[in-house]
Amino acid sequence: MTELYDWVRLIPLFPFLAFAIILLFTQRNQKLSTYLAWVGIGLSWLLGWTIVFRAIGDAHVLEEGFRAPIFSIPTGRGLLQLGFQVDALTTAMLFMVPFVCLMIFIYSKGYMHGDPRYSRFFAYISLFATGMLGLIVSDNLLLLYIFWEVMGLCSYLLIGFWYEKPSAMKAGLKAFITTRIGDVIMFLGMLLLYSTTGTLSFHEIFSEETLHFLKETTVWLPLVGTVSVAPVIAVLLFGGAVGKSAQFPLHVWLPDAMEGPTPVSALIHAATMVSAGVYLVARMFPIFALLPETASMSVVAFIGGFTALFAATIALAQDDIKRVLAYSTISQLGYMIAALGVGAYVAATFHLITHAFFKALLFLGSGSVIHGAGTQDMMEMGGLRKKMPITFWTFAAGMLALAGVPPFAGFWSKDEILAHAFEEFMHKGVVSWPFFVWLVLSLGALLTAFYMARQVFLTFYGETRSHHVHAHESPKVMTYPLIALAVFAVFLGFVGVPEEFPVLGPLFGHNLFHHIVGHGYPATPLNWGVMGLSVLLALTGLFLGWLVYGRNPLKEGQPDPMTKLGPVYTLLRNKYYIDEFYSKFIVRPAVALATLLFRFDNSWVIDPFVNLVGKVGAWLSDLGRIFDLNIIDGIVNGVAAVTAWFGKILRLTQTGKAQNYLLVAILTVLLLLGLYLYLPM
Amino acid sequence: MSLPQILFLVVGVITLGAAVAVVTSRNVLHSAFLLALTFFGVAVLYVLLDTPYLAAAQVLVYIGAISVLIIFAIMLSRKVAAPHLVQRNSQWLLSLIVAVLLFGVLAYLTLQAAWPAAKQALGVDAIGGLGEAFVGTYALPFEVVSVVLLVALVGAIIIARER
Amino acid sequence: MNLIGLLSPELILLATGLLVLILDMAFHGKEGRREWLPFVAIAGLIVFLIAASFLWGTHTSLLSDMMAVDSFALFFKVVAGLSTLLVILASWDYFQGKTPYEGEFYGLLVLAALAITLAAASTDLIMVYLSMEFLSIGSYILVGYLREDPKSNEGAIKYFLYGAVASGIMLYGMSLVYGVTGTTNLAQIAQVFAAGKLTDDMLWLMLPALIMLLAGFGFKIALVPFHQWSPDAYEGAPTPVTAFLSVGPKAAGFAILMRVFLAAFPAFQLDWAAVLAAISMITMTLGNVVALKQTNIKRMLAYSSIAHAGYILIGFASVALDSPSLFNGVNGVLLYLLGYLFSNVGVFVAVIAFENATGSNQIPDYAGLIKRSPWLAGTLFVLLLSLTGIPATAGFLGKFFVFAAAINVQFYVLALVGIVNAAIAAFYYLNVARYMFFVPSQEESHIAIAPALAVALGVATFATLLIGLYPQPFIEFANQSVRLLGVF
Amino acid sequence: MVPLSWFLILGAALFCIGVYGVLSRRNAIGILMGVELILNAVNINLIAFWRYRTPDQLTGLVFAVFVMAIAAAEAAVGLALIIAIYRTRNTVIVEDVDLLKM
Repeated sequence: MTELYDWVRLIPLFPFLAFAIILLFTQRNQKLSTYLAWVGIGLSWLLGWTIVFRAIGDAHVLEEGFRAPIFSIPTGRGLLQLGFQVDALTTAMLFMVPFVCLMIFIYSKGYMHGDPRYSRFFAYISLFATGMLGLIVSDNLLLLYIFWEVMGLCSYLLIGFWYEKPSAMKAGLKAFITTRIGDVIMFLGMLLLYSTTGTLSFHEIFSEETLHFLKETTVWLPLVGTVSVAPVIAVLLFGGAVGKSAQFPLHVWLPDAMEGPTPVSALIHAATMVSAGVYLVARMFPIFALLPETASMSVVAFIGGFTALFAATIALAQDDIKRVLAYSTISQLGYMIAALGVGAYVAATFHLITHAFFKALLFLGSGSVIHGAGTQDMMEMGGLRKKMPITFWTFAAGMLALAGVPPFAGFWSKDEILAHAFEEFMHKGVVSWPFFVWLVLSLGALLTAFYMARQVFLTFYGETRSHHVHAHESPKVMTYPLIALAVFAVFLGFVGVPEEFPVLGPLFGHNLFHHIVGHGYPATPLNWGVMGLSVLLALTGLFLGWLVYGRNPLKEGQPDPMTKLGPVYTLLRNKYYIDEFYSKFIVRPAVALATLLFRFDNSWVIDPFVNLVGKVGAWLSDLGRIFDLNIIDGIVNGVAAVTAWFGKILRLTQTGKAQNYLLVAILTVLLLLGLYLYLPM
Repeated sequence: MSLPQILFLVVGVITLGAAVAVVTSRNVLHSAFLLALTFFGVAVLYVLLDTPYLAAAQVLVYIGAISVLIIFAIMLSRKVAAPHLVQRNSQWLLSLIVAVLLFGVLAYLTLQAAWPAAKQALGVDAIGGLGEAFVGTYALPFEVVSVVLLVALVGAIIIARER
Repeated sequence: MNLIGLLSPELILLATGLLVLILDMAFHGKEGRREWLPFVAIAGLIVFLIAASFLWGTHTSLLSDMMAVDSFALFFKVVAGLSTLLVILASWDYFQGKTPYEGEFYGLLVLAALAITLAAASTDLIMVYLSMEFLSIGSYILVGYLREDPKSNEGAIKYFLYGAVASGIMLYGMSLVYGVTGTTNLAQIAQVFAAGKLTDDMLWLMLPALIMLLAGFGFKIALVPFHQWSPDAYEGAPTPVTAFLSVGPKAAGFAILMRVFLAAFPAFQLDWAAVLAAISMITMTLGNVVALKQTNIKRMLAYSSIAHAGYILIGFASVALDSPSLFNGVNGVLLYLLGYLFSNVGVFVAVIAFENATGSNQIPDYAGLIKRSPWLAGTLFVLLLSLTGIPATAGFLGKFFVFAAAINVQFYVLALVGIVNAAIAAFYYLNVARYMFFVPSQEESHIAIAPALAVALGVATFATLLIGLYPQPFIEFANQSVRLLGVF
Repeated sequence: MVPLSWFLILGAALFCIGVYGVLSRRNAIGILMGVELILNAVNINLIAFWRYRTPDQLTGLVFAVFVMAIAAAEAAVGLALIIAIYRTRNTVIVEDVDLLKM
């Protein structure tokens, strides 16, 4: 029954309809708006999961994919088919995205209660969901890019949702513009791909002939020379992923994005926007892996690995509960990117899915804490365990999953990445990217466990450190989604248990996840040593966290023990001064350059020059007269003339003269003519 | 040197001299009269090029219409066009350099080409042919020009009519 | 089809223009405004568009090869008709009380549209020159229409002086072309080069001639460095005229540039493409960077329209009509122009509506517009997004096609500069959006929009979204319109 | 017999004198005179080319006539604009007409 897959076209449509109806008709009626948004995403979820569970048992769809065309653009070489599709990767994403979105939508009802622009919020997040859902079901890069940009626009609207706060507005713009830098590079990659292969649809790009053609084709680049085209395309496309998935050096927008309402943070940081970058790399993985020895894979491995460690260290020294999670997201995305960089396609996808569930849980949990405690500063919290038990238990589940404690979901996916990197490193030796990735990610696992323990102990243990925090448990509409997500955070990992694992392996269908997305990729063998080490690292991290923050909970007014690190703490707390660096070395020079060019065109560099020449001429002719007059007079006149001349030069902002314009035009013609006469000689 | 060459040189020198005076004279009204002289010189050149008809048109259009219009305009704005005012702006020196260089480039470009030195016999009846061309081959441009003149007329009235 | 049939669109425009002028004169001095005059112009334009549609697919040349009837010319007939229609709607209330010659304005505007259609169809240098002058003279008058407003005067005189000199330079170049090839017909010029009988010393004169032609065409399109008149003229002109200038003459300039260079000088493509690519990069960079600093929205749009000319030029600098690719450059130019027409005129209509209500053109005065007029703010936002080049709008489609054309001929640097510029442009367009949505204003009064303006705004926004969301027929249209007489 | 190049040099000289006038005159009417010189230079070129290169066709001649007609139209509009400026500003000095800038 292929007809079921045809319905995939409707998946992005439901939330879009909800968006349109809310925006146009039900702005006034908050209740109706909520239900409309719920129904929209709910229908997408139901349809999505129906398709997912059918596809899991359908080897043909998993291997070949099913395409549902929408419309086509005639081109010189044939048709540019645009449409939606269901294949292995889409199936995996379709399992995660609509469900997490639905949970966030439900939760938002409680969190956004009483906001003056309540309905508009639901309209925006519906559009956001449209973008993400459309992105994962697109069967070509062009459509993917369009949905990608729709999400970019929504992120601008949502992060800046509380636009009364200047910081929120700024963060919205920052997110939009930073990710746009990545988008520009990605767009170039798309165009290069199209001009090389003449197609943008995935199944045509990944066909045997096209891949072979890409492998053989070279391209000439200025400065670099003639190189193989595939890595160039891959690196350019990766630029988009760096922006959207907040990888170094374009990571700066994501921590600021917490200025938006917390459900937005959960959407952006967990289920949608940041996953889109990783998804893009995973989707285009055949092109990255086409020539594994070239720069494209090492760039990916390096950026991912570096970001993973770099962001984890920053997370150690943050006091804002959401900011810690933001940096942890950047770090975890680094894990996925690094995994793709060493070829661990299945492991990266697996981590993408599990991470989405428990990171959404953590963000919504932190939202619940903020909702209850009325502050985002962990230094003011403490002792919330008793007052908010559901939030605490679900948050703890998320924390254990993120820290990589067995048998929680994060453990299995993270372990698979480490095992794969270790395997590759065994093949390629110590001087190789897999070794770097394995080392850095293992270290990152230790740090992750530590900062998560720090967060939990600071927030939920000890006594409240601020007298104005009067916490209470959040309403059911918020806690139920937490519980639902917590279930996944605990159990989802079992779908990816290595086949050889005693008892659990056979019990959960011999690595079901690999069966779904791993067509054509060998499964990573179980490695007890790596697994033992990663468990050990996680537990050590948690233990250290307990030692520092749990044994003697922080009292009010007591400084954070992290401050004992001195300058290192300052450096981490200030996020390695990257924002300051950008502001000083990129933003300000750019503004200065703009001012300079602006002056050139208007305040007229040529005008002073023209006047100078004119005045020198007049002055020279005056000189003769000065000699004729008596000397004193001459000097006085001369001084006056020179002063006036300087005054005029300084006052030379006079503009708007048509003849200056004409002079430029004729000079240009003259210059071009001169150049033409000069060049052939 | 043949007679036409001598005639050309005399007329050319007068024309260019008058043109230089047009753009350098301190008195705008003098400029306007010198402009008429330049136009007349160009008309004589047209005669040298065997197109007396065009020479007549040149005299009618440029001297009879444009020069007169310009003199009218000067009269209307005579207060600011008084002879004692400096008539060149601050960028005149640079303009001079540009103009001289431009002339150098254009002269070089034209001289490097091997142009025919002698005229061929006139293959068409210039006056009669022109009349036919305007209603035949060049009917469309002719109509367009008439519409342009109409638009210019309407526009000039709208913009310049007394309140 | 006979001559009258083939010329019917032009004849209808001429008749409409003259009719409006005559009717205005005939009813002069009667009571009240002659409010029905714009309807006459609109009706004429609609008939013109219908008549033009009958020429779809016709390929022939008229009146001793003076003008072509081809899909390319037809495309620009549509552009001229649509932009003039929108501008007429936009000027409905604008001139009331500002000039006693309201009626003539519509007549002159229709005749300017005639000039654009002639310019796009000209296949002879004489016709090129005449139609360009026709358009220029019409534009000078329209810019200086508010003769008692010093700014309007000033914009017009600068425009006029610049235009007169630019056309003089162009004319000198044309005389050289004629001198070398002995003909002014574009196709015959190309034949002279193709025959290969010209000596090197003659060929040497051609590139200087092309440079001089470019000065004239560049002036019409406002390419850097022939752009400096445009911010002044745009700011000084009555705002509906600014809307017209930023679209109509620019489109005509591109039409002429493409037809002349493609039909007469394909032999020199390597040379002119390189020069155009360089000019394109300079144009978009300068336009964008200076636009960043503007506080007057008309000036900002003037500089942004310079930048857009730069983007559009990418397409023509990368022209490859014989390439099998979808992106042959020219169709990118056409698509871009079509989307730009609706988006840019739409933005100007919004600016006019705002100016009519508040008398201001300053960007900070747009603060809190979302509260004062959600319709105005919403449509303006969509149109600005289109100018930014956000997907699902017409602006994206055009940018996609021109950038892809550059990639197609491996002009990577050009594409890169273009894309970086497109990213820069987001700053100043979103800045207006920022004021409209996020900056609260002291002024809370509601802004009423006149029905004609609301219609124009709605049409422009709808078309912008339609092209962006359902591009297929428009791509088809542009692909067909690439067919230039004697070239393709 | 006068060679063609003599006419062309004369045309180029007249063109450049016109350009100088356009760039250096303060008076708008003076600039307009420069424009007229440029157009005359072009016409000399056109007629000379016609007479020496294609005397059996009328192209150059016709072109020159059209240039004259357009010159007249341009002069009319230009002078009208100058008069309008004079009315509102009481000046015809182009340099002083610079309200619009930046």
